[in-house]
Amino acid sequence: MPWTTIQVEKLDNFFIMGDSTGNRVLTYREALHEAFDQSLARDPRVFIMGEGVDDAAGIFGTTKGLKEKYGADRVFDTPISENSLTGIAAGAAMAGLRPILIHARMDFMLLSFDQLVNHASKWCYMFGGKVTVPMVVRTISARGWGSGAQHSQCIQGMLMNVPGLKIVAPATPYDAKGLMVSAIIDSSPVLFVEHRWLHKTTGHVPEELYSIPIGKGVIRREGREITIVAVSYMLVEALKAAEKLQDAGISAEVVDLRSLKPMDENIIVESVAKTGRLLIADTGCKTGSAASEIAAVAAEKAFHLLKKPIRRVCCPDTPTPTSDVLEKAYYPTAEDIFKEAVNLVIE
Amino acid sequence: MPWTTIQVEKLDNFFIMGDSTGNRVLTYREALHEAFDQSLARDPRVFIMGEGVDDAAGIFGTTKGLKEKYGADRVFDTPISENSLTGIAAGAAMAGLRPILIHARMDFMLLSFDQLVNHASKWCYMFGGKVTVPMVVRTISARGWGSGAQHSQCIQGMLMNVPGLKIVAPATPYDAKGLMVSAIIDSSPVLFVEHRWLHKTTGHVPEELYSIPIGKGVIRREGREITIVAVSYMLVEALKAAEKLQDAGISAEVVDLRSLKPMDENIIVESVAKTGRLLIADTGCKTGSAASEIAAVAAEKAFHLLKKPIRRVCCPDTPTPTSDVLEKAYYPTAEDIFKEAVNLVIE
Amino acid sequence: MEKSKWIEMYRTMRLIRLIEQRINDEYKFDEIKTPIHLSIGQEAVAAGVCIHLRKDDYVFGTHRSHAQYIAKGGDIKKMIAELYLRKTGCAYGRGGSMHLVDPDVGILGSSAIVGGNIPLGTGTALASKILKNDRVTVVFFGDGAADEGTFHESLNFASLKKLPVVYVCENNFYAINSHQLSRQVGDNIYKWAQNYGMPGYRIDGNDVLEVSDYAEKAISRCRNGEGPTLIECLTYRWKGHIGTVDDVGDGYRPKEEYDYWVSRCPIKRFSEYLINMGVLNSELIESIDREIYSLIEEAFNFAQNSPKPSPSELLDYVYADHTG
Amino acid sequence: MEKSKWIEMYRTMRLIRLIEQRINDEYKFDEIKTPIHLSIGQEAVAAGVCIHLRKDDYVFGTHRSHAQYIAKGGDIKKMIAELYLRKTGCAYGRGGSMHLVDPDVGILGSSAIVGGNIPLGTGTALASKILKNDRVTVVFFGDGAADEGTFHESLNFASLKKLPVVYVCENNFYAINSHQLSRQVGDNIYKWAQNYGMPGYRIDGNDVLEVSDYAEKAISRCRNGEGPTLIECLTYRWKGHIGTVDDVGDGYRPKEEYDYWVSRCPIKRFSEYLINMGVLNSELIESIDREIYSLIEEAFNFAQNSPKPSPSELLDYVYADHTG
Ligand SMILES: Cc1ncc(C[n+]2csc(CCOP(=O)(O)OP(=O)(O)O)c2C)c(N)n1
Ligand SMILES: Cc1ncc(C[n+]2csc(CCOP(=O)(O)OP(=O)(O)O)c2C)c(N)n1
Ligand SMILES: [Mg+2]
Ligand SMILES: [Mg+2]
Repeated sequence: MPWTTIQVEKLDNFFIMGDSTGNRVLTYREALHEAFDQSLARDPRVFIMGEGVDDAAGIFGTTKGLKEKYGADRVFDTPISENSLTGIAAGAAMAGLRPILIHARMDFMLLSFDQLVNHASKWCYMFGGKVTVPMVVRTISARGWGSGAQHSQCIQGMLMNVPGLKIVAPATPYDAKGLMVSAIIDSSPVLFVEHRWLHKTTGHVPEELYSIPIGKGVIRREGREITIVAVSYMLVEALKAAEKLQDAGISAEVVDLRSLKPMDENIIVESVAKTGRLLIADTGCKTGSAASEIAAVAAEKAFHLLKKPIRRVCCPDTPTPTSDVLEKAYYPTAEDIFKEAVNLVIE
Repeated sequence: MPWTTIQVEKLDNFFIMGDSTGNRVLTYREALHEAFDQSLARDPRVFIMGEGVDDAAGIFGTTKGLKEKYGADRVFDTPISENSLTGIAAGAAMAGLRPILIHARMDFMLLSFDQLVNHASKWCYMFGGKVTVPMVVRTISARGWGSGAQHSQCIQGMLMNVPGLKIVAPATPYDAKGLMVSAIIDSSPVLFVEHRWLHKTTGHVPEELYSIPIGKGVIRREGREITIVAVSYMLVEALKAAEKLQDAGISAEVVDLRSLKPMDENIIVESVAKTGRLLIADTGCKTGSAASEIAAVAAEKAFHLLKKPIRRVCCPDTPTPTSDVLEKAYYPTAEDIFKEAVNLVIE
Repeated sequence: MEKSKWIEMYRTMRLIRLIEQRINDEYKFDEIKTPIHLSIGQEAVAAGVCIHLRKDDYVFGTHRSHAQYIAKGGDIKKMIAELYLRKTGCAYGRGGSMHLVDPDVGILGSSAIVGGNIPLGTGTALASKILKNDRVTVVFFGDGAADEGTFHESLNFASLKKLPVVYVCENNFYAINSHQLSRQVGDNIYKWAQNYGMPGYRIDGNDVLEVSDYAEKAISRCRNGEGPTLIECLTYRWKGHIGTVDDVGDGYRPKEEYDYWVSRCPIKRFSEYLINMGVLNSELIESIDREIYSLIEEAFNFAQNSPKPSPSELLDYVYADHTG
Repeated sequence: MEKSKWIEMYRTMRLIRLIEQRINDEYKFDEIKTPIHLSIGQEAVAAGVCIHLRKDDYVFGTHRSHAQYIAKGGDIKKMIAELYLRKTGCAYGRGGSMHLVDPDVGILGSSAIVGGNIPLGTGTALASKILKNDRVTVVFFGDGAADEGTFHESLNFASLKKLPVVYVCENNFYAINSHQLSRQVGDNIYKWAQNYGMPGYRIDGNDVLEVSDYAEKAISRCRNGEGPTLIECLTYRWKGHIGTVDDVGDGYRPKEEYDYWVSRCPIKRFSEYLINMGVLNSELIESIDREIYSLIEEAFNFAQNSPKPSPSELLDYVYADHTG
């Protein structure tokens, strides 16, 4: 089993913003490319499929050159048929392969809920573990520059309601590589949620193959007065906000869950035990968001630790407007986190 | 405009378990049939489409005889093509009609998320209200008797993350009729979530056409020590639990939201202001459920009123097992609500 | 085809028929607490196709997949136990009649979502191609599934990649109570193959020899790397869509239509043929039936006496418990 | 067709071309803050089809729908303002280039989901049938959309119900960088019509007269209640898939292919024809262009000087604000 040789990185070795041991710097995009490259090299069962994965653009550069290196049988373009593609990947996984299916926009994944939810996610349970579906669905959400209502959705909240599906949403290059590897070696379907604004983020990334446990969060910044749990790209905004809060004399702790399902409930509870306050920043629409679920968990499990109401900082419950002015009003930023945090701490 | 003559029922006239004025008793199923019948008669723009809507079974009797009465142009069977059917209904709605699209199982709706989420729900916003999509998607979820993982899902929680979509989930015959009428006359897409176990529920239902405001909940039972917010069929279990709690000396208030989106946040906050405790009972899987959203809202808006942690009583995060034994373990009942409520109240 | 295979097909059809009749008879006792969809009348399709499959080939069925499970060699005891939702069932009681599985013989699970299994079977065929083995996949589905986009998307993909998959449409003319002609323009399912650049045939699904002939060709095409085939088998179910009720007459299927198809019983036709050919006689018929009856008896005994799953298993298998 | 219509089609094509060239030129100033997909090279399709449509007929476009919007008579000022994401835009700045709308002329909104508009247009056609009016719907989509299940599901439904809808596939051979042949088995989009029991044609999409002929027939079939038609128009986009960059050579589209299609410029061909026929001359060409340029100038001025929406509008229009 090639995978037993993988070096599983311990969370303890992990520092802020992808600051792992070593000082090799990669972008998030490069980290993903490396995860694909090394996984394809390592395991003949791994293959990549999706619309445009083999073209010159190569999904924002993340799959560039892989077809040339591993052949058109293992890295290939597909028809624009998202639902069937998902089922095809699931079927290949049932037969023992480890497909990575890519949707360049999260919106397109909505076409595939039948195969993703009714089939891939339920199969292992339905058949008592006799047939497993070790597939990765990688999906990218975007923001800004007039992407509009059909090219910018962040629907990870919706997908948390799907039993049998694991969901990861790494925010740093280090996590992007490690969690992609984990997603590939996991024998359950894993949804890999990526935000395009993270692609240019840089951080320390070891060259060797490593994996990060799915379901383990990490403290990105220690603090005493308020816990900010950030999802995906909102980590960047949260860290900026925490900096600003410090200038304002407020000590914020920033928690990066990294995985949304299973979720690291302990890290939330422990942080709230310290701070007594909880703000959750998510990239999706507020109602039914990942933030809602996190809030519900906290209201159940950390209630007596909380001194103040929970706050969700999310997009409003509207489709994404195209207008730059409306986009600006639409997307929450460090400023919004800062303001809400100040309200919570100062009263 | 035929609809202006509709008598809009005041919530004040509404009593427990569909106990409206008058004493005409109908089942939930009959109430729906009447809503369809009267709506088809009243407004030539209304039509019903879906798999099997015109057959002898008539969607559990709810559409029986309507084709014969209103013609095959207005009540018709369709190919098994859920995604396109949804878009076709949406297109007809854009052209001024008022389609009712029926999915006999909620699971089948997963095939249609592209048209429901990417299109129908977003259209009004995307085009600044210039084109509206006054359609009803009626969907039924089931429970028990070995329905299994693909014929029993309750995914209303997932759908709450969709901006632009209204969601109602009536639990009484009175509400079923009134909210179906509201859904039909509403100019936004409305998801009508129905639970098969409610079909045989009976209650008082006026003969005339009336509508119930979408977004308004109702107190089904007054109480002082704990608030139980129940979604759809869980109302029945909640009312049973409240009865039992009373025998145990605990006074429970039961809130029926009736609409999930927009949600009647005030009724929750006001009830919690009285009781200080909140338990939420939902028919779906716990994570990402409607219960999660309700809990999040309460943790934001009723935090200082709460004396105890919030509790969600939902299905566990697994696909539905087929086995009767496992089903029994899977579905929460009055007993589970009772136990959790006792824990919350007694400590 | 050797004569021993004829007898094997005959036996498979009898096995399907008699098992389903027994299920039908037992259903009223309400111990099979799950929806069932019987294939009585349609036995020739599964029997004629699966005779050409190896143990390591894959099949994917639908809500109506007892016949394929049996024909592919699925474990009968585990199947009946699954219908009884016992811990000894092929899916440990968590699947039921619509969700049969037996990976040992290439049955990777059936789907109760119409059209849902077509991409899955296309996917196992993709795996065969990537792994460069010669395992063939057969996807069985109804005429109703041809309404769904997945049918088209999958056929396109399979042909584009020349995948070793045979699409077998069991056209019994109805999806629940809805006739094909009220859902599809014309009765031309097999014709889709043409545009997808694959062979497509409409054949008599009640003639097991015809089914077998076409299936053999299609399967060997797959093994030779020549790509997919679509076979539309015209057939008819004798029972109502679901459960054990009938749905003939009175707003449902026309009595004449039903009678016509019953008169074309695939088993009767084949047994008459085999008798004519001197391959079958009343003794053999009886001995086959005897063997089958005892097998069925054993399976039902096994199932009825098996334990049910325990509530403590509820949360198992949500995720696969290993990495690999 | 009367000669005045020829000139009208010519003018429409010029209008599309010149507007898009202007958009192309302005794009670098980064005031059009939204993805654009230009139809330069494909003008004949929209022009040849829409000439036969009434104001109250419906069209549905895609991410690449400037041409259809213009040809159907959509308000140009509001279109350019929409590209500039202004409050005066056809969607008040909330749609952008991919989401154009003008209900006054039957443009009910374009979708940027591939295949997404096909069911919608089938739905407006269903409405025409139920309302027993003779409004026709035309759905424009690319070759890429034929990969999606909605294409098949919708054609089946439309034919089954004999709906007044014309499906116009603008086959420009590519979906982003993916050639049709790497996504579809063969180049046979028009042939699907046959199985769906409707007329299907493959025509030269760069010959506006041919487009017009076939569209006229298809539209009058619709008006007469004879049901849908599928027309596949072979054409080619001159610009890259998105934005204003080129995508010719070097891992992208072959230079020779590009050159061939540019040599078959639909506008050049038609203008030469019209000049030969004595219907067009350099004076008329100039006066038409002058008129168009001033219209464009006016539209861009209008757009560039229009106010942007105010942040306070963010939450408007999530729901329709009335019952009916
Ligand atoms: C996506 C989906 N839509 C609807 C159903 C409900 N349904 C169950 S069986 C069936 C009919 C299927 O007909 P067909 O494919 O011809 O198979 P048959 O039952 O005739 O064997 C339908 C519509 C479903 N299971 N899945
Ligand atoms: C469902 C979906 N999948 C993928 C995409 C990404 N995408 C945008 S345009 C496009 C190509 C469309 O090609 P075609 O339909 O031929 O239209 P053209 O751009 O050539 O006009 C793709 C794949 C999308 N918008 N929607
Ligand atoms: Mg059938
Ligand atoms: Mg194209």
